[in-house]
Amino acid sequence: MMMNDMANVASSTGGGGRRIGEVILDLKNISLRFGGVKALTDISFDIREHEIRSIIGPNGAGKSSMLNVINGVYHPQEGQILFRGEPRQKMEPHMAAAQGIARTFQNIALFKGMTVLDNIMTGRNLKMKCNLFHHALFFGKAQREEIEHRKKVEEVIDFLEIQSIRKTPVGRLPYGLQKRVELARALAAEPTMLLLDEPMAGMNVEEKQDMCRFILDVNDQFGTTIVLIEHDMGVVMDISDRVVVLDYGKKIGDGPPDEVKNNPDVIAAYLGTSH
Amino acid sequence: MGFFFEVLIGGLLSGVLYALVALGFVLIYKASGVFNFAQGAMVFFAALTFVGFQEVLPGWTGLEPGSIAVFWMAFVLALASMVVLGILTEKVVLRPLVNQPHITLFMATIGLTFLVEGIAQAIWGNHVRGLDLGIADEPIEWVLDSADIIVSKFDVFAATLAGILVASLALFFQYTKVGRALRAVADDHQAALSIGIPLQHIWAIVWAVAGFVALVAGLIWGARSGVQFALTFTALKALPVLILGGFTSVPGAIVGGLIIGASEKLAEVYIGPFVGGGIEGWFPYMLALLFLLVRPEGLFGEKHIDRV
Amino acid sequence: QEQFIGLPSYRVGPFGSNGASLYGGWIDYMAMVNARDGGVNGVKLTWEECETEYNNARGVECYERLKNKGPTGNSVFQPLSTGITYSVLEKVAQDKIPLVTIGYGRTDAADGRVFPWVFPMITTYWSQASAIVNYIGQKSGGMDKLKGKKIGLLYHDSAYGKESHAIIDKLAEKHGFEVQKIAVANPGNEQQAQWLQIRQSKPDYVILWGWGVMNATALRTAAKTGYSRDKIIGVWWSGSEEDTIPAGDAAKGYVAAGFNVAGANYPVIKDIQSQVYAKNAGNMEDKNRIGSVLYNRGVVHGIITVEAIRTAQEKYGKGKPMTGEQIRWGFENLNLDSQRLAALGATGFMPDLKISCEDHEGGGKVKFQQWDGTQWKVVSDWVEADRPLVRGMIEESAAAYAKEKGITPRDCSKES
Amino acid sequence: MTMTATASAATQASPYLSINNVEVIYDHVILVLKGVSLQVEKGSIVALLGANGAGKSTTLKSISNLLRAERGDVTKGSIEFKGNRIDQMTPNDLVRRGVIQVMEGRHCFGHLTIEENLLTGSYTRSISRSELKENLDKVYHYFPRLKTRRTSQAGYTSGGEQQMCAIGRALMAKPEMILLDEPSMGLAPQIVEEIFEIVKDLNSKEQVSFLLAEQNTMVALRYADFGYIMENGRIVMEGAASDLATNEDVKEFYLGLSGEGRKSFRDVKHYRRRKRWLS
Amino acid sequence: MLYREAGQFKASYQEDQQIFPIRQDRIGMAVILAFFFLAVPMLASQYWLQAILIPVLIFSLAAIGLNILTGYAGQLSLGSAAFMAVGAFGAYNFILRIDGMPFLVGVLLGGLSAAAVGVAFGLPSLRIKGFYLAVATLAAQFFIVWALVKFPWFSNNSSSGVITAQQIEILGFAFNTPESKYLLTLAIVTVLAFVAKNLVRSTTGRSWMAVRDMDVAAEVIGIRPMRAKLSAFAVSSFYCGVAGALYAYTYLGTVEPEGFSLDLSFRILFMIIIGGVGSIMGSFLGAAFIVLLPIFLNVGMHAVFGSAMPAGMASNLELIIFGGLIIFFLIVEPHGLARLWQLAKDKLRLWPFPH
Ligand SMILES: Nc1ncnc2c1ncn2[C@@H]1O[C@H](COP(=O)(O)OP(=O)(O)OP(=O)(O)O)[C@@H](O)[C@H]1O
Ligand SMILES: Nc1ncnc2c1ncn2[C@@H]1O[C@H](COP(=O)(O)OP(=O)(O)OP(=O)(O)O)[C@@H](O)[C@H]1O
Ligand SMILES: [Mg+2]
Ligand SMILES: [Mg+2]
Repeated sequence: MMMNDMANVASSTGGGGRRIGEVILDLKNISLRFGGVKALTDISFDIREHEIRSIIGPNGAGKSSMLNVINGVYHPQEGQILFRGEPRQKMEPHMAAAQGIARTFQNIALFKGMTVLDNIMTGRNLKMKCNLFHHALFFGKAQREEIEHRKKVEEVIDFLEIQSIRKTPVGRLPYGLQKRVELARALAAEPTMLLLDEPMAGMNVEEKQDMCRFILDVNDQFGTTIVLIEHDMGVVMDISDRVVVLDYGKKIGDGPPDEVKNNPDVIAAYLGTSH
Repeated sequence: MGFFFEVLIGGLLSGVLYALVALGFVLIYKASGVFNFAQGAMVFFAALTFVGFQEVLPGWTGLEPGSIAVFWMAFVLALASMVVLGILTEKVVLRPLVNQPHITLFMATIGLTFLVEGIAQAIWGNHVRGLDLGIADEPIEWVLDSADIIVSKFDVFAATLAGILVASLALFFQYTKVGRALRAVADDHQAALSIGIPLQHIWAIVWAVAGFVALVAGLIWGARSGVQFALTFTALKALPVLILGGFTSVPGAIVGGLIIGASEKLAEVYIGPFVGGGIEGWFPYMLALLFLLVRPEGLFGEKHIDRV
Repeated sequence: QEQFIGLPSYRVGPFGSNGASLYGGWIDYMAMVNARDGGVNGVKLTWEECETEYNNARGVECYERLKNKGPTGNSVFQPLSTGITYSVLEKVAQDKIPLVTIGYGRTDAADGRVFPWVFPMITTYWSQASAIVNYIGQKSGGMDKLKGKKIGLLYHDSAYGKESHAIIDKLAEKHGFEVQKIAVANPGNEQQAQWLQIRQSKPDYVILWGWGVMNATALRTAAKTGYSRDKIIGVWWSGSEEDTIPAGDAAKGYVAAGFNVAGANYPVIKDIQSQVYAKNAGNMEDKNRIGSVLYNRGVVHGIITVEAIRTAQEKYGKGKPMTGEQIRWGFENLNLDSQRLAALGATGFMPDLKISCEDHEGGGKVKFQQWDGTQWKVVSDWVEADRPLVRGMIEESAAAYAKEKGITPRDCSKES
Repeated sequence: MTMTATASAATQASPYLSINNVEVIYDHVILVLKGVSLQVEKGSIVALLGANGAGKSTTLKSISNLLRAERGDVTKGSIEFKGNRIDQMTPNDLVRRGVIQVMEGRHCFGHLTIEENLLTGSYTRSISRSELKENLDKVYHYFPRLKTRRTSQAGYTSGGEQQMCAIGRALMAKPEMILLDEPSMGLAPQIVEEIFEIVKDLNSKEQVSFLLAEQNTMVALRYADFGYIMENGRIVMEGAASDLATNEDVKEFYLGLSGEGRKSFRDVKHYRRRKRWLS
Repeated sequence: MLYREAGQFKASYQEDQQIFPIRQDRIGMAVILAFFFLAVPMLASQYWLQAILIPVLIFSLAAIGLNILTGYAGQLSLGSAAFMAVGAFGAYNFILRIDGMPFLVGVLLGGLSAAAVGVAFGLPSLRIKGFYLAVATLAAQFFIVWALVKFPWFSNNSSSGVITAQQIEILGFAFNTPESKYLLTLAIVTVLAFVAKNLVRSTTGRSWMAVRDMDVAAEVIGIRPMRAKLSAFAVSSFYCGVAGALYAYTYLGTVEPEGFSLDLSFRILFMIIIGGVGSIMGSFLGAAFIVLLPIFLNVGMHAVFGSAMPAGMASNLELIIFGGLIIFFLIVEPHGLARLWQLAKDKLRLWPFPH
């Protein structure tokens, strides 16, 4: 199985001049249970640097749980995770953040009481060095730091074209823009790996097109590795390098889009015949 | 050893009385997600209304003061007042605040506290009254004789009453349509509205039931320590019970009450002397805090669902 | 001609029911003086209430609001709350308004040399504790019989309750009895644990140093655990109808100290009835409570206030409104001997009282009353405190305060 | 997919649901709907399309009267259902009259089990136990996935399961008119198809009318009879679903089709033509 | 369009990050400060200074403290008064026991003691949430007051547990007039209010708010919930502590542990909810509202009814109106006075056009 994957990757490299690199995250035999519910059963797959890796599967298959395992929100009962070859121990979400893993959420998890700008600034939290006492005065060091990071954040804002809503409280924004702000927050952390949980749900085609372009650009320009969960097969098949298919917590397919699309198990469990 | 049991049993019985007050909180929390700060004031209001009617009824009707008839008439009138209070609360306070953050509703119930206290005292005056339920607060003799342990008749009566209330409310919440709707409302006001649950009725019902529970608690506590403003403080005894048992659990109120009651009394007797006593004020809270560290939603409370 | 008296009062909240009687009695007395005598030598008494809710911050606001009212400013400040007393303790000296605290407040302020503006009159907590012990001694057949006895002290676990500790310890040492101190956490509506302890250790007497709902609960629980009520001696904040009525039958036989007695059969109360209530005036909404312990205590407050004004007028000019400073002199030279009390219609109603520059307490006598199920019955004569002992402690404590604050005590021999 | 025939047959003289010139303001200051009018004929499926923030959800909420709970107000215009004004009715009245909304973003009762969630859906109906059971079975028949999770607390189920639960819960009220807000959001493609099949089923078999706000234009137009397109709080275009589906702008902006057919998401350019209706 | 930003462009991020980015606000703030620092001490009577302004300022400070914890970091607390007590008794003991301890340092140390105690009682917040935490903070409220009564050392062995604040002296200047005490309080409160404003608009404040709004998401982003919550507890308790010290030193002069009762904690909570949860400005508005309303009611009641109404009735009516007004305000604007102010500004911005 592993050998097979490698071969596929090699063949799909190319498009847009991106170089798909080494495996940075290797998941081995992951199992996750909640009481009696088996969310994930013995799942193994890997993620390579710079690739766009999609996870698809029917509702309740365990996709979101998979992301939660990757960034340490859930702790699998069994299995091993290697990050850049190092086995992970005792993972907490903020450690994942420190390793450069950022993410967006299926049910938008923005900070509702804050403005767009503040939300995105929180993304830079890990990169800020000043402490409470600097902040209390807000002169000198703290202000310089704030401005420096503000510049970075403005870049992200420009990139995602959300200049006009900078100072709006996020709670009042329409759904699609909230998703975009969430992406901005994740990008502000300059992640090496970006986990996106249904970033395009509830968007129309036009907006999906925009979102795809952002994802591709991020991947292209910064070489960010992307893990994507999405139900729109058009999107998934068009932009992913490799796709993992889950069903009822089990892996039923893994490979480049074309291969997955034609996998009979996948068709039966997920795609249905109409596609 | 006899002394130990005496303290233990006394504590358990007191605990049930705390549970009686806690129950009112649970009801309203379960049905609207609101922490009803006014519960203590409602206990006071109920008891005061009851004795108030007891005082004026003989004059109105010519019945013998202290007769059974007066008792029950006063009870019915007080209950009616509590129902009216519940309905008004829904109309005036809650309805305009649907779907607001819980802290806002919490604050509104604080406003309600002042309102209820003010109204109660404006109507009935603020002097202290006695209240006699006709059940003597004295030891059950055969227990005293055989084991030399004091078990008060009154406390046993109160505990039985509390037990019946708790059992019936627990069944109501778990198995009836309205009970289910109540729990739904607590989770999401707006979604409840969207499927046609009439929040207004539901809340009016719950507040009325909470009013009834407050009346029972008010009578029991009023009989123990007089009908006076201090009845509002019974809430302070109920709060640790509440968090220990879980805000959302009716049986939790009883279990929490038993644990708090027994341990606070034992602590006062066995630990108190070493630190100068008077630890009953904070000990239950500390104890509850320790429990919460292990189970943050209380023993029987609903888990806080926190998913991404 | 008017003399203004500011009344910081509390009529709502946990002590609201106490407040209603106290202020009722006080105001009724002043109204009676206005009606009967046309004021103090023709100077009408006027007053204004200010609701404090028994809350320190609001008490201070009331103090400030009231202090400049009336032609000569506020005559006297009597907050009826130890907390508020402490909060205005230093302000009164600056504003020159006497601070009168009858039966509560700062005990060592009885040393008038250090606290010229503060008057903890009639009796302080320390005198009271000592008088109670003396009463127990009397009942036991002499102070020497106290040796080896065990006295329980059930106290409200607060600054107020702890005031009793120092003096009781001293007395225990002196008379050789044993003290068992038992704390009751605020508000005290649960005392199962405490009374079971008492049931186990079986003290000969229990001093009930309680407050509010704690008192009724104590009596109730005592009854439940079989402790005889006539062995419980309450302090004066535990000895009113407000404490016994809610306890029902459990209160029967309970004894409490008081610096005034209950009952409406005194000429002064009758005057109030005929001069005020007969004319459909009067402050009490519930007329049944006229003559209750707290109502009568309010009348005592009224008497003392009015008599101080009268005394001041004697020195500074009859028929003129007095300033705070002049009234302070009035308080300091107040002498309510039995003759004067008789003239006031208050014989046996309150103890005689003589204030001086050094001694702002002026007597320290209390009477004991017993609850018979419906009313308080006097069961003792005026009982004195152990004056030398108490006075010694007061002076010691006041001296420490003076040292801490850098105050030089007045030399009383130079006062006129 | 020509449902138009049946739909027009059901058309009556006075519209079934009609919204006339409605204006909505949130928080007394934020003007969101600026005079929206639309009609739903009895027995039809009407799609409400539009970009994010166009005001689709707000429109639906103004019908079901859930606005007030969000401090929003209908300040102008009228809403009628079967010829009666309904703008002052409580949501409870509306559900009893057969109008129910499935809110966007799931809104399940997290602490109740899936089955309890469904049961609360029938709150407004007084029916026998067996009828209730029958109803429940029907919902389980539509959503077998729910049956397997029936005893789980809804808060712990996956996004898609919650979506199914919310729709199933509304069905339990036996509505005549369902306001569906983004039913397809977060659902796997197969389930989306299934849900729309259910919609069609209910529509043809039980004469339930639908007003659905939807982003998945492709599917929505396939199942709907009529469509409205909203932008910025106004209706900018309306027409039979089949007509809309062939409109050039709709094709480009809502279906992702251009002259040469479907374009890969990888190749979409940044700069596009302006929409004609904005000119 | 009195209040409009049009025409005010910000050329740099620095300008955009000013506390008051809009010119009208800056001018307004300058006028307000000038008024309170210069005009008020000259114009206000002693009554206003001592009985109204000083307590309003002190409670504003406490409310800012609680607002940081509850409004910004989302941790509901009912123990603010206890932290004030720690501040008061802390400052008292530092000044009493260390010779030559400067007043301001004493107050600072009092605040820091409160912060330390606050952190200790904040530890459970890592696991306990919402109303559970609120009730659990009552443990702090009761325990601290109990301990202050129980251990006489805290009150320098005073028989009644009461402490009398020492004379305030800074650099040889004695603050004993109402004016000087007012100015001292005002200065401290102003400085701390600006510090609070700085904190809440910086990374620290953002991490508080992030934890408040969604702590799982915050953690995924790399914010340590523990650090954020505990720092909020520390800063909040520090503010309450300083407020407590001022309460003892510039306001009452003499305080007892029981003065810092649960009642006071609630009062502070009312302030932030009425004023606006998550707003520094709201803390001031709320404090003013809660301190002034009962006084106005009391005064008003006397003015309107005089002695026509029985005194007990008047007091009860005050209570009823107070409760009624709280409910009324919440219904009109659940987000408090600060939000009302914000909405007014929004309207002014558009005025005279309705939308
Ligand atoms: N409670 C509210 N308070 C203030 N503004 C609101 C509120 N709810 C919605 N809005 C605003 O109203 C506008 C329309 O929102 P609405 O939710 O109706 O859009 P929508 O068309 O359903 O979008 P989406 O496809 O994202 O669901 C948006 O700009 C939104 O910001
Ligand atoms: N914290 C949890 N506690 C209990 N069960 C959980 C928890 N998280 C997930 N599950 C269960 O695990 C299964 C997988 O859930 P998950 O959210 O990963 O699905 P998903 O593939 O993301 O589905 P969807 O596409 O619908 O979002 C579901 O059945 C869900 O109920
Ligand atoms: Mg998911
Ligand atoms: Mg929407």
